[in-house]
Amino acid sequence: MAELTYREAVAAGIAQEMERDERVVFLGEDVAAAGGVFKTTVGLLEKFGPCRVRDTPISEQAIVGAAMGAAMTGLRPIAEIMFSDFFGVSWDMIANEIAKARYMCAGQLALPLVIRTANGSGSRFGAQHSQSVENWVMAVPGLKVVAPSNPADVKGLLAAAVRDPDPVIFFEHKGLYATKGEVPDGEHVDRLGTAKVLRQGSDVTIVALAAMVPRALQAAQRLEKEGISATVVDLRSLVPLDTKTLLVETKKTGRLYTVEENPRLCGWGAEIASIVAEEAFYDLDGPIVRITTPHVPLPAADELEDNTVPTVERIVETVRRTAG
Amino acid sequence: MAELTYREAVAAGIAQEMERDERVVFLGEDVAAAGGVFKTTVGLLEKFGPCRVRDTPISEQAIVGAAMGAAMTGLRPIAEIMFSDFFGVSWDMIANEIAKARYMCAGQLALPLVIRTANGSGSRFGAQHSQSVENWVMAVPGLKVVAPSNPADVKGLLAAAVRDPDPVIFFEHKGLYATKGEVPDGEHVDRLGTAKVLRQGSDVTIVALAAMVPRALQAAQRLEKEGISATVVDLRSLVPLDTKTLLVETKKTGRLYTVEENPRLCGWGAEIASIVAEEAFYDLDGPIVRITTPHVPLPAADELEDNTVPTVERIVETVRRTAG
Amino acid sequence: MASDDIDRSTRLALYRSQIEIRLLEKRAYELFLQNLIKGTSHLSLGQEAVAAGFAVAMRPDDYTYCTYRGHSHTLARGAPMLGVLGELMGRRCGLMGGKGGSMHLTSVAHGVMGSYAIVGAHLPVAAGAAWSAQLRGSGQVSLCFFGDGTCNIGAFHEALNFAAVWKLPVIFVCENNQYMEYTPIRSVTAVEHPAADRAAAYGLERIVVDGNDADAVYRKARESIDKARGGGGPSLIEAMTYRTSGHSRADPAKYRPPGELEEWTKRDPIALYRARLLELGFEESELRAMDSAVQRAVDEATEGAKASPTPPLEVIDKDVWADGGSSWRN
Amino acid sequence: MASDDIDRSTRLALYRSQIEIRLLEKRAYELFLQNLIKGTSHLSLGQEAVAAGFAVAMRPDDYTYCTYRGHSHTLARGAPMLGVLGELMGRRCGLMGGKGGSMHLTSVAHGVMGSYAIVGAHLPVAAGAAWSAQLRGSGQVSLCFFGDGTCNIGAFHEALNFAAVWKLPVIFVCENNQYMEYTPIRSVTAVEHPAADRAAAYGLERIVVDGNDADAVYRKARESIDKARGGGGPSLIEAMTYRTSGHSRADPAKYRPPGELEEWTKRDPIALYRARLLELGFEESELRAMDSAVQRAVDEATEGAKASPTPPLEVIDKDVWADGGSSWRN
Ligand SMILES: Cc1ncc(C[n+]2csc(CCOP(=O)(O)OP(=O)(O)O)c2C)c(N)n1
Ligand SMILES: Cc1ncc(C[n+]2csc(CCOP(=O)(O)OP(=O)(O)O)c2C)c(N)n1
Ligand SMILES: [Mg+2]
Ligand SMILES: [Mg+2]
Repeated sequence: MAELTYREAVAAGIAQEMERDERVVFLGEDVAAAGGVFKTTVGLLEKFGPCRVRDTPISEQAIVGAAMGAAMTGLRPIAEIMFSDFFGVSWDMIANEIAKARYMCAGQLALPLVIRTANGSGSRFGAQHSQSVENWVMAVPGLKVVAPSNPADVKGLLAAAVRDPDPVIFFEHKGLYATKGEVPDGEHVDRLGTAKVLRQGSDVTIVALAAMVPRALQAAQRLEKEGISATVVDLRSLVPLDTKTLLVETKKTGRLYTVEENPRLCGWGAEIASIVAEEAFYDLDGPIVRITTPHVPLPAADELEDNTVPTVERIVETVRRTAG
Repeated sequence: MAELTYREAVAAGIAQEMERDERVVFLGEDVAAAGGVFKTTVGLLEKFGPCRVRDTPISEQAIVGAAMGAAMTGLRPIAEIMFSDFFGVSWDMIANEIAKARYMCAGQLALPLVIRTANGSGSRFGAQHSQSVENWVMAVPGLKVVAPSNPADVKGLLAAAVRDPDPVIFFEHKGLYATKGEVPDGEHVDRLGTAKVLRQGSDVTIVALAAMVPRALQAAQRLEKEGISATVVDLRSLVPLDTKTLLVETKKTGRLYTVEENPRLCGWGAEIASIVAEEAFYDLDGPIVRITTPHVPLPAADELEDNTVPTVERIVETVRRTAG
Repeated sequence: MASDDIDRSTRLALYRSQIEIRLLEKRAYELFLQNLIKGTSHLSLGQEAVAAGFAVAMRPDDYTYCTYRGHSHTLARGAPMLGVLGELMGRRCGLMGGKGGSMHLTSVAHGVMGSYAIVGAHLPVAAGAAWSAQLRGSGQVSLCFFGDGTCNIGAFHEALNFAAVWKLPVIFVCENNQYMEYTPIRSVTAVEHPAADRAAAYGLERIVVDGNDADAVYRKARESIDKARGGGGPSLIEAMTYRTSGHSRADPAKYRPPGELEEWTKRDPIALYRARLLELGFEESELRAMDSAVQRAVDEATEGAKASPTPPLEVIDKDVWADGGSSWRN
Repeated sequence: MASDDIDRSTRLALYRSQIEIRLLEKRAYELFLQNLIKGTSHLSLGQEAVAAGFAVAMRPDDYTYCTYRGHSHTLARGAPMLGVLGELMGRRCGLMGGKGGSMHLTSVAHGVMGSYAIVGAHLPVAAGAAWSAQLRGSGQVSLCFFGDGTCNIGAFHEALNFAAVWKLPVIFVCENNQYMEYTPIRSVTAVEHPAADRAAAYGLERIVVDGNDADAVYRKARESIDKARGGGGPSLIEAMTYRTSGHSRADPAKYRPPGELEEWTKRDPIALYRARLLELGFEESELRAMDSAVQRAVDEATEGAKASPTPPLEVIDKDVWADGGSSWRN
């Protein structure tokens, strides 16, 4: 096992798949010569050449649209949208075109493509470069949604996304790029749609995603000391959703908490809470509590940003106050 | 009281506000000379002239962006986006610009504007012209969201939206345009953020929006005959959300059903179910059940479309099966 | 260019394609009136020469990307009439089994890679298909059809620049039928020719062609397709034409200035082409036989579609994913 | 044009504005290195003449719309240095109290209607403000600044056509600094001048101006502003310039070909302008006094911002709505 940063795992995952399958191509803004503004794609141009690794104009509709056209004609494109906020300018392509094409034509077209993007807060970039929009995508039928929390998952799930025959939106978390972790040597391919139980507890179940995963784990450690034993589930994938693991783990403790970075209303936590409120109602010992970013745009200044997104303190405090 | 169609109520509401306040202006595609593709704005050009009622190019970013620029400089624009599906091509303007501007500048800018749009299914237009995207908008902090179910509410809530100092997204339902109803004579202004209890029952509470409201009412009538007494709440507004009415009405019956047209995952029903699962947990007598369009794009053919969106039958059958 | 540069069989193909479109679109209109086609439908009556001229010039493996006004292009590539009418009528025999409807005709087997109902969306997609052809070295060309109104939306701009910079084998064809829905295009566009007057903005040649003359269209199609196939990059072509029906089913087209329809009807592409063929020595009887054969095919397709059952409800949950299903959970 | 068409006080204003931007941007850079400015920040070092030239030509009630690279434009309109630096440092004294950050500087009191961080988004918004001015008959003009890379995004196209058709009093100013982030603009654009070579696509005049010459910029600004104010409609102006720092904080700008930076540094707008002023008979001492005064102002603003507390956490829930709050429920 090698230790890689989350950032390096991105390039490693792309490289693994480009080596394996020459239909895999990669395009985006400043991704080739510059290696990406987050340095996630350093070395790919050198390795795979300018035909397969390409810099584009600032034209997100063209980038995503080109990926769609290429996917339906035999390639397996990976498109980078630099910040997930820019899904705004390519939303028609993502939500109306890519998501619906196969369904509308009754399966005549296949769209094996991946859209990678940097999601989430923590960089003091302000409201237009810090959003968590995984719930935007989850709300659109026809898109698979992945959001890894660690380098091994980045590589393995990215490989799985590239091999998947359907469009996959791959959320990398800006706040995790610098984090490190062991990544299996050699070919590493994970499975979409599988959550991971990172910690088994007996009192409450905490479900988290991406950058909220390490916070949930830290919160669980602190709660442990206070005598509250928490299961922590890393969702990893929103579509397909591993409802089996969710339901099983919730039933075991009887109490569910979701920790999400997207703003409160209609977040993925609401979806999960609703599934549980319908399908595991009689196994619940108390209210389902969502710990979310409040329903506000994100502020820029350090203290403001840090205190808007769920913190370890807020998770601990919320569970402590309500798990009684 | 005059009887108007839902369609006529739109023009009536706009005309009322344009007469009252000369800062109110209106722009969109084919809205002026042609009176709108749904004939919702017939007569406005004649009444208010080509400076205040304007046809635009097919440029949704420019339409919404122009409304934003006009709103922050002293006008009160109403922009029409012909189909809500086209929020896809103007999503950056809606979700990233309009929704966030006031917050980012700490209140220096005001954006009193309305974006009207035709939402929903029932016209056999296929997946790109039939979506219900009210949950897309609800998920974005900074936008108010209204979706009336009858002509009186159309006029009254549209007037309230125009007078509101914040951006309001106003969803008209395509499938309701031809329906008729009494509309109060003279100036009619309603209040945003207020749900209406249309029917009081004792066994279950059914919450619906827009075209799902008449279906919920019909379902309630049928259920009545089977001995199940249902409260029906017309939400009318998603943001602000009348959680008071929701919680009160749910607590009275102990059972909550939501009926929504947007696709299943992260719909507004999930938000409401989650609020109730957290805040009224101990008042619930059974699972919260969401009746939704399944998580698929909409098919075009008559029978397919009709059987994808929640039907009266499906509501009745679901409540019957689960309310026991 | 001389009029004998196009061979006899090509001319017949051009004629036949136009007639097929005309008769099928007329039938579609009748079926609306009988309420056998629901929803909306956007006919290409009056614009047949554009679809025919390009399709006849294409190689079978070239790609077509079109809009909601795409029955013509779908037919012109050889998709079966039964599949087209069946889709319009929402029947099981439809090209997409009723799931897509009239605005989304797709027939991948015939190179019709989709009809796109959001204005402008398919331009980048067509560029992407061209990129794929370029990378795969397949020699395929991607053809993208859209209207005058489409030239004012952002995706147009992005796709044109993108295609030009990457020298992609894609041809953007603007069918300028003078209107964006009900609004005259000149009232919402800063230049006279919404496409051609912008070619220079992408380093491309300014091309305007008579869209009611199938030969003229065919020649430009050949030229631009050859260029694209040879690595010469994209073209942007503006074909001047007119739709003689309303924008869509619901439109009585009252916005037309008096006399405009009549002027254009004089330049009906099929009447013009028929006259030219007769001038060039084709037999009236041969053309008449072709007309009848096509009419019979349309009638047959109509009967076939009418006889076809409505789609089974199970398809609602099918084909969201490549595994054939729509499950989002385990 | 003769160089004495610009009066003495205007010339001093142009000089002062450039110096203010230069010294404040340099200070911002130092504050990054001290980690007193977090996140990102996009400096206008080398591009000062564009902001100065336009701002000095504007009426106080005209509107400025700019991008994340907007410190320069915000300052040039007269926004206080303390507010700008405070915002960059995330302090309570910031123009937006730390809520917006460096990419979103806004000072409505000075006509700065926002800095927009999504490329292209503000072009339609600026057009909308111009529409409002037109309707209100206020005579205001809307000025919109953006980069070369922005000319390839859809919103550019939509805004330009829209403004041209409606003859809006808006001026679109492309600051062509040769790069979109790290990628040379010519490698991703189909024409040499991403803005000017597209003016004709919107029926507008082709205008390229030396963006490192404040007088040249000022003259074009006057001309286009007068035209817009007089009802003559929009302009699209491409100002050729160069940023001598990286794209943003994180960028060492290694992508520059050797010698390029040096060439452009020779054409430093402030050095050029200073030399011109001396040539025209301004006193070295007068300029030096101005330099010092500005430096003192920057130092004071720095101290003031450092002394300012961080924002109170309560503002997180403020100002989503006009009522000052963020409640989405009753
Ligand atoms: C983004 C978007 N905006 C608006 C529409 C509604 N609409 C459908 S067709 C049409 C007019 C298109 O005009 P044009 O491009 O000239 O094509 P034509 O219909 O004349 O063939 C409009 C506005 C749409 N489908 N998509
Ligand atoms: C829609 C969108 N795409 C990409 C970006 C990321 N981005 C920020 S600045 C920039 C380059 C802009 O180049 P240009 O317009 O020339 O302006 P400059 O930074 O040179 O002033 C890019 C790609 C963005 N902010 N918005
Ligand atoms: Mg047209
Ligand atoms: Mg630049």
